[in-house]
Amino acid sequence: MSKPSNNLQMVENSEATKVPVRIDEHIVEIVSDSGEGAQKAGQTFGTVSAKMGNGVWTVEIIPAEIKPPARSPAGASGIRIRLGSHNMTNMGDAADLVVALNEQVLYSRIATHAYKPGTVILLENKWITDPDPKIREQYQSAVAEFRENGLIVHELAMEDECLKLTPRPRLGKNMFVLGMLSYIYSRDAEKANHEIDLTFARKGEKVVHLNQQLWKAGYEFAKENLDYWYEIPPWERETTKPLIVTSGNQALGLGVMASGMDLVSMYPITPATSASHYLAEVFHNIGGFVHQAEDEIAAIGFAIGSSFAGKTACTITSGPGLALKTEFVALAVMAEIPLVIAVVQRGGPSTGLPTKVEQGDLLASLYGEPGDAPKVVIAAATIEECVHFVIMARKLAETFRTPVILLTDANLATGVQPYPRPEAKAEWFASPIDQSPWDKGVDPFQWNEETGLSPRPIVGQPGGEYVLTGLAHTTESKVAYDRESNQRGCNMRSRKLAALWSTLKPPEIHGSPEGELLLVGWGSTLGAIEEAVDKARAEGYKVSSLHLRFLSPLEPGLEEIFSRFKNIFTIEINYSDEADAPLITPGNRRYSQLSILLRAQTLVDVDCWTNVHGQPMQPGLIYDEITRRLNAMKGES
Amino acid sequence: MSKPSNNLQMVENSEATKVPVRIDEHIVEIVSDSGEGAQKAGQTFGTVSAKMGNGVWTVEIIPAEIKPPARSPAGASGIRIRLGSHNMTNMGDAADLVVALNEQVLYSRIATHAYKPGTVILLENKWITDPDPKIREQYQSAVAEFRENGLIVHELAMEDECLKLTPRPRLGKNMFVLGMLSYIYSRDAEKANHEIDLTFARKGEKVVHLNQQLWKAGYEFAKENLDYWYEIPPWERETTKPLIVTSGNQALGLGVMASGMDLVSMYPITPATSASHYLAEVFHNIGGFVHQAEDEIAAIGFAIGSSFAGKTACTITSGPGLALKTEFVALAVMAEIPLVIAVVQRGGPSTGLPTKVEQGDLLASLYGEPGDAPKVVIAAATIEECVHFVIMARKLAETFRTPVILLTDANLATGVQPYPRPEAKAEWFASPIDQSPWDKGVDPFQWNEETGLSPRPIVGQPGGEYVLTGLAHTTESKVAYDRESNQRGCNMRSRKLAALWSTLKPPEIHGSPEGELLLVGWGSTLGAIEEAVDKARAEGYKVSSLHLRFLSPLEPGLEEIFSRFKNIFTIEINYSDEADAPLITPGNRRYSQLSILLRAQTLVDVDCWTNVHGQPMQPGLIYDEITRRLNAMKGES
Amino acid sequence: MFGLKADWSLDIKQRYFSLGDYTAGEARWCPGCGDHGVLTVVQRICRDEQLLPEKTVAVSGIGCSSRLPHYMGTYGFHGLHGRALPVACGIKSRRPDLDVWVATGDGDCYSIGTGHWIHAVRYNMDMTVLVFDNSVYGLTKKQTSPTTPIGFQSNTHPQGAPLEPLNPLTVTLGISNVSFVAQTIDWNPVHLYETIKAAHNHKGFSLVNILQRCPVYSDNVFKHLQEDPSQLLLLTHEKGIHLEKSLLRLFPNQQEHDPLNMSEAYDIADQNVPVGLLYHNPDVPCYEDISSQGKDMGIDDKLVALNAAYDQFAI
Amino acid sequence: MFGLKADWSLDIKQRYFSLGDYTAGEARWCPGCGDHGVLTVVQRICRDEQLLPEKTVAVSGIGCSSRLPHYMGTYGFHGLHGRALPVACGIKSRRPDLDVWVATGDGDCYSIGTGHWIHAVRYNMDMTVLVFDNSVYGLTKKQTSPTTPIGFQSNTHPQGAPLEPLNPLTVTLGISNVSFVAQTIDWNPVHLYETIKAAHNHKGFSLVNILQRCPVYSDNVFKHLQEDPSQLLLLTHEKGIHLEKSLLRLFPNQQEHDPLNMSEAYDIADQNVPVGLLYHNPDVPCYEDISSQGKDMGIDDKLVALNAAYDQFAI
Ligand SMILES: Cc1ncc(C[n+]2csc(CCOP(=O)(O)OP(=O)(O)O)c2C)c(N)n1
Ligand SMILES: Cc1ncc(C[n+]2csc(CCOP(=O)(O)OP(=O)(O)O)c2C)c(N)n1
Ligand code: SF4
Ligand code: SF4
Ligand SMILES: [Mg+2]
Ligand SMILES: [Mg+2]
Repeated sequence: MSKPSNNLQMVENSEATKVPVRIDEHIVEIVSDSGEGAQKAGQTFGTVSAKMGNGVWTVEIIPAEIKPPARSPAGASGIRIRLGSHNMTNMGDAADLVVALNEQVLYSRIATHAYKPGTVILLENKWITDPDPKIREQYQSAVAEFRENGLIVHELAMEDECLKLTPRPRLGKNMFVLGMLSYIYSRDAEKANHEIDLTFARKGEKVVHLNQQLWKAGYEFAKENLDYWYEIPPWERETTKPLIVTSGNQALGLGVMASGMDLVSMYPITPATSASHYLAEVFHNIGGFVHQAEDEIAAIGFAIGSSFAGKTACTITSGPGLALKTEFVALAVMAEIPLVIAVVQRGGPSTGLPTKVEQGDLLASLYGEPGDAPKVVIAAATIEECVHFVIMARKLAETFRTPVILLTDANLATGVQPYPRPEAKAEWFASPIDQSPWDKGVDPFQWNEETGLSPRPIVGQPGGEYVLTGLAHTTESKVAYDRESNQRGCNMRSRKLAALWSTLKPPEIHGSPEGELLLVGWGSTLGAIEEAVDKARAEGYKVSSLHLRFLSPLEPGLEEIFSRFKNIFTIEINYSDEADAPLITPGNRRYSQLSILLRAQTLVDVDCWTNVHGQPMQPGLIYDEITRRLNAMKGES
Repeated sequence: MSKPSNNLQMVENSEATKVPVRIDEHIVEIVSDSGEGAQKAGQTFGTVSAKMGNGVWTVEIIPAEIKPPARSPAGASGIRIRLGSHNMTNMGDAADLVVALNEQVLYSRIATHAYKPGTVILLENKWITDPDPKIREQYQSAVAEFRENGLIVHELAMEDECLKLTPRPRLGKNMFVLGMLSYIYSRDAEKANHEIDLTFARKGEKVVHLNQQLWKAGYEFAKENLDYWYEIPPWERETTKPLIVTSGNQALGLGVMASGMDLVSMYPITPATSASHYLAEVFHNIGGFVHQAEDEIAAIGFAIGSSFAGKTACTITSGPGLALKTEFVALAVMAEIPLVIAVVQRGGPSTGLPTKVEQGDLLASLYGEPGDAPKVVIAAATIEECVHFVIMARKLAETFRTPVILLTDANLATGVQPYPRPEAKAEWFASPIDQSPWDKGVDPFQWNEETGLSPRPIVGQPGGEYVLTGLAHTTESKVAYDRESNQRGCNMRSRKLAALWSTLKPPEIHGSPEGELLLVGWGSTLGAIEEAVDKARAEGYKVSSLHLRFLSPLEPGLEEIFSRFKNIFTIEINYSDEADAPLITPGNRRYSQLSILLRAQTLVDVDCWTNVHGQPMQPGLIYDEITRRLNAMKGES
Repeated sequence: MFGLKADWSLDIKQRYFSLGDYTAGEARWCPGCGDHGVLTVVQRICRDEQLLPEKTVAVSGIGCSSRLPHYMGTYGFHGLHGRALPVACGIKSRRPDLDVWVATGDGDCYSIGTGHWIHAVRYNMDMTVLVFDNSVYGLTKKQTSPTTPIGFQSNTHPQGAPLEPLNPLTVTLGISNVSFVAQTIDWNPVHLYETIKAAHNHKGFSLVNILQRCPVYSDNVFKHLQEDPSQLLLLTHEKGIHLEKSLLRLFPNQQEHDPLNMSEAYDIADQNVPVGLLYHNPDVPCYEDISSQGKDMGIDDKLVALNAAYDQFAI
Repeated sequence: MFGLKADWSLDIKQRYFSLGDYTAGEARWCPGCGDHGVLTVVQRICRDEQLLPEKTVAVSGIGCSSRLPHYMGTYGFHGLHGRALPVACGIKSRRPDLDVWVATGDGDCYSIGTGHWIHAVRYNMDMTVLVFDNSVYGLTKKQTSPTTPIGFQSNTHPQGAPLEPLNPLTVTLGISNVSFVAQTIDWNPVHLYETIKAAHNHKGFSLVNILQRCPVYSDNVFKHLQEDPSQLLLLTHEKGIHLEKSLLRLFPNQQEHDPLNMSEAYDIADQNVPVGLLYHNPDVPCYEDISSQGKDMGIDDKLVALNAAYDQFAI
């Protein structure tokens, strides 16, 4: 077996002393047809790594089609695990090492730039002897092509090895792969076998045993046949808090529970639905209820009804569902109904890219409703924030008597990461509903003229009887068509945002507070942006970044911060015209969503750098753009 | 009867010579409970005036409630007619002369600032002898209050006069009022009687005769009892084209027909519905069809289906309906389906002010859909443009293979005005659908890389078979999840706007091309803005204005134009935070809708001056704001 | 006020509510509009049943009829066109203690609200749903509604409505979990009262289609029924709507119909204009019995559950 | 290809279409998915009827089943979840010359699309509507649909679906203007073919509810029906679905049912799992006969009409 000639640290030099090569991080993938258990193996690998103290980010590779044929590029199914000696905040750039159960699935990974010259591919080799000559031919030409492109391909007889232990290797091969990876990355055998135990316990002793044997076989096989042996020391965390490992959608579900929400009302839609699936399993344990409505309109209507009746409610959806909720969101604004609307963004417009990531719903969240509909819009930037932002959103919704749109996206939704176990605090729960008599002297919309805030009567409070309406209305909630009432209501609803704004702190700058270049981001790109900025800064580039959590109202101090940088651009996963594309001029260029907000508010020439690839932002690409821009600026001056 | 002591030209001096006072224009109102025929009288007055060559603008005064009690402020029903010796482009400021059939309805007019000190009120006086002492008391205290506020009230026994001719004066009084006004404004008796004839012909000779008698009685009554006698010379038009008189919604209907549209698919909603009512009456005459769908979603879906099948289609709606159509609009963008969406704007958000005007749907039109959904958005500024912009919209929709949102509003919809009769041109009609064989070598989305344009196969064309989809797709319309396809599709759809943009001319400036102050408007405020600018310019103020018809893409040359003015602000009927309101700072101020677009695109500090009074913009208020700002600027320098 | 509870124990109510307690403002419907009569009946039932105003919620969509909540002295929700039912269901979901009334129109419920209507019947949550069926869009001034008779000249169909009207009764009867379907007429306050009262007494989703006169826009639609009661089929049965003698005299056309007989109910609804209780099954489960589970869980239990949820992900 | 027209004249078709002409790409449904069989039958009918591919449009919403248009060689419209029917109706409205097929799912049609389903039946436009009823949301991976059996464990109801399933047949039968309602099963290609063919032959809105196997997410739902055909009620009648002898042998449980008998249709649908034609009335007017009026008006006539419209407002 040929030695790898890649640009990674290699094991050669260490062999003499028989210690593994110490590396800071690696990106590993397991790719196969769906149904081969790659995801299970990867999740277990991730969990073991997290338990060993590594920073970990895992993300599933999901086939694009309902049922793609076996051995097809469209069928690539699997998982990426990024692990290292520091916090992992994103899926990173190209993979370092890949285990592939057939060669065809690799094509779609290559098409999404998941690999680079030097990426090590551990490839199942049984296809070389396949009875079907077409398959044999496919296999050979693919391997040749991969090698030509600089991938380090090791053809391995994994299936043969598994057959020694089980007649149905398709079902057990994933644990064999786990064993291989466990050797390569020096994973703790006990921890790994404990996880296998947990996974298969339900299926009985025998199954557990077989899988542990397969694990061992993989481990030994790698040890004997591969020259890759690494050690990834644990991340030296500041905190010794216990950790939990969840996806962003599970985190959303935990946030719903930790906020003491009563009800989640939803209609299934990718990629939001898995949050509801999780809640459907556990929400009743904490007294909550998941309502699956007949459509998205009914889903939000149901939540609004519940909230009107004093029970805290949330609806979870994605783009097309948000579109359908538009009319009800406007009602919630107009009638000041507290409501959390979690939007897990996917690629748009229309049905778009249902399983892929985009940050394309920002402007629709702010401006989707006809008329003026001021509301709070916040975006979680990490999986951990998916927990805490629900709690914040519920609290904001009630304090400001308003709908709150909480944006996450498919990248956060499907990413999995260890993070400090959130607390369980009674004060985070919604307070029990007030049923005491209402002071009849207080109107149902007795706005504080300064802040727009008003106390809210809850159905059941004697004396508080009022009729909520989506028409323009007086403080008494009486329909009113006169100019003063309408102007006043609009003022008050808008004023609430100013009141919230005045409680916000200016955002913290990552890097120095001044410099050549400032990157501005929001949402799930945080980790990738900061990683890129750190790398560039380490090389002496004068770049900083800023990440917004509040989009409506925008966080304060931006103009002042912007004045300290020569050049500013947003990084977003959404559409913008490239400045140098055909026909595009400054007069007609369509900017990205956040940059439109920032330009209009600050009048600073905030540029944007975006794409709609449906992929999480990669730190390497951002780094390239930073250096490109800074070098160009140097050239100019 | 006391002589008026107002600031209008008075008739006193002319009495000696027995000629009417020549005036340039007047604003007249007839106000009553609903069902008293005020609108009919006013419309006839307007038609006669238009036929006499005056510029005319009429607008109905509609009660706020379904069925308000008689003699109640909320019940004010009637009409305003502004007429003069020049083009009338808006409803103007305070009325000059009002005929009121009871005093209570005047309160709501006063509340909307429709009158000023000096406004002449010709008031039915029968209430002074009403059997109900409460009514007598109401009447007397109201008259006293009106006089205190400077209104010139003439208490007239109109009902008594009518009773001389008919036992049911409630039904005939409106023609009596028309007679009065015909005397006061020297209207052509023959023309007036001809209109009465037309109106009542269906009801038979006798009814016509009675109403003509009532007209005559009113005429004589005014002559004998009033000292108001005016002459308003005809407007010296440049053109001698024949005129038609329509509301903006009827104009919309005419535009649909003149554009050769096949289908209008709608769901009733105020204030859009009357356009459909008009079409429902006549559309079949030209081979068209109005479909009333089960809801707004189905309405646009039906139109989209029809358009997909090659038949040109339009949907007409208002705010809440637009909200419901959001998801389908995105599909039309994504799948490049030509479609005209006419939005007659009303007060929002939510149910808001259903019968009142607002320009609050601009941002929702541009940004309502999750994901990037570039589309054409245009706004008609005059009633005449309501005809022509439908024709343009249909053409744009097909040429650019895109939905086009055409914005009008309740002000245009209900305003009535004479304007040159549009032509009837075969080339304005949609061309008949192509059913010839499709060149199989041409993909269904064979985008021109430069312009984003592509030819469209129509169902029925052999060889063109393709499957339209709202998912990301290739040029072949095949579902595609890869980064390149999605990026390319987004590029191409956005590029079409740049292609359209490059065909547009910079907007014309009203006033000089440079100066102290530039007002920027869009939609129905055109007439009021230009009237105010003209007035201020006549007084030496260095103010100009600019009116945008294209909102997406924005018209070219704006930055350059803006650079020629010291101060720029938009005038819009929508919400913005006032700069000096509590808690409002430059960092959190919420700007008006057009100013957000202009600021983001040009980075020029475009301010805004807006309200959400639900009322058409009044030229006098704009004039006040112009002078206030210019005087303040003077003070500053 | 004193009242005897079912178990004969004495219930001392602290407050007695009069009609005025269920009234707010002056109803702004046209003179002669059937909505006035329905409002009065609803208020009377509230009074007769001594419903707590603060525990009573009137929910509606948009339309003339949907203005009803504004005239009630209770809590109210005047929401979006077509969306009364999801809101009402949401209110009930975690607050089964509330008495929920829904006022909706033939456009609101049977046109734009169709999907919610069908599914709300299926949820069978305990609420009293009054459909003010005036066969026309009132508020927006005379457009065709799903129940507009074919040929009727409306503003959207000046040449006459093109379709046979939808029969909301047969459709409702076809929905699984349907538990209470009745039809009544606004112009007979006695039958109106008894029907709405029966609907209110039923635990579950009670749909009452009320033939409601709109003298302004659909005056002629029910005239023949008003003038000739024999064109209506009065349903009689001991399990049906309570019928005074006067009613029996008024409606010559009668049929004894067991409201548990679904098949017969369907046929009656298909072939007649029935007045009375078409179907009633008191035993259909109510969704709020599921959706409200856990609503009173204590904070300590919740903290335990939350920690258990975290534990599931602990490493 | 040669064909004899009804009037015995010889029709010389310029093209003969084979199955391949109705096929595009490879169907990407799971192995064993019932959708494959339905697609094949639709393609066979297209071939047997020699439909012009360019005049045929397959319209769908979103769901596994809604992918069908992508596998057809005809025109297609793969639109929005729940909205196939308004689009299909819009297509037909001014193009009655087109042959419109609709593929929709139990979620697409009976949940989010409910309102359009009810009203499309009422419009009765000539189209063949196939509801792929697999009792589950397939594409989004196993959520409860309106037809999911009570107690079925889905991802949104891991403790079991809480409601009795909706019966789309009884609901559809209750809608005025209903003209064709049938039910069939994907696992009997003969009955499937005959039923869809009958639906296609009917001029009007033909709703075919297809019990469709989703081996991945609702495998157990139809197993008992597959294994024990006696649990299905085969409808027989000369006016019903054409039945081969083999079918009669396969389904021991049979009922002779005249598809014009609405009352019986309702009872059958209410109490059984019928397979066959429940209701068929060929005489219901079709909305496109109204909506397409004037579609061929000449330009000169149009100009005259437009000028007349202007004249109305001339002064
Ligand atoms: C989304 C939306 N579409 C349309 C409207 C306009 N609209 C208000 S009420 C109404 C119909 C009312 O008819 P119905 O429900 O029968 O009530 P009625 O007025 O007859 O009592 C319509 C179309 C609206 N408010 N919102
Ligand atoms: C507005 C909207 N809501 C939700 C979805 C997500 N979605 C896609 S298909 C589907 C349900 C599919 O179920 P069904 O109609 O039964 O079709 P099947 O996949 O079972 O054939 C859902 C909820 C969507 N695409 N759009
Ligand atoms: S328009 Fe008709 S339904 Fe509306 S209030 Fe008047 S009478 Fe009643
Ligand atoms: S998930 Fe079910 S319905 Fe969808 S393709 Fe697979 S088997 Fe068919
Ligand atoms: Mg109605
Ligand atoms: Mg399904």
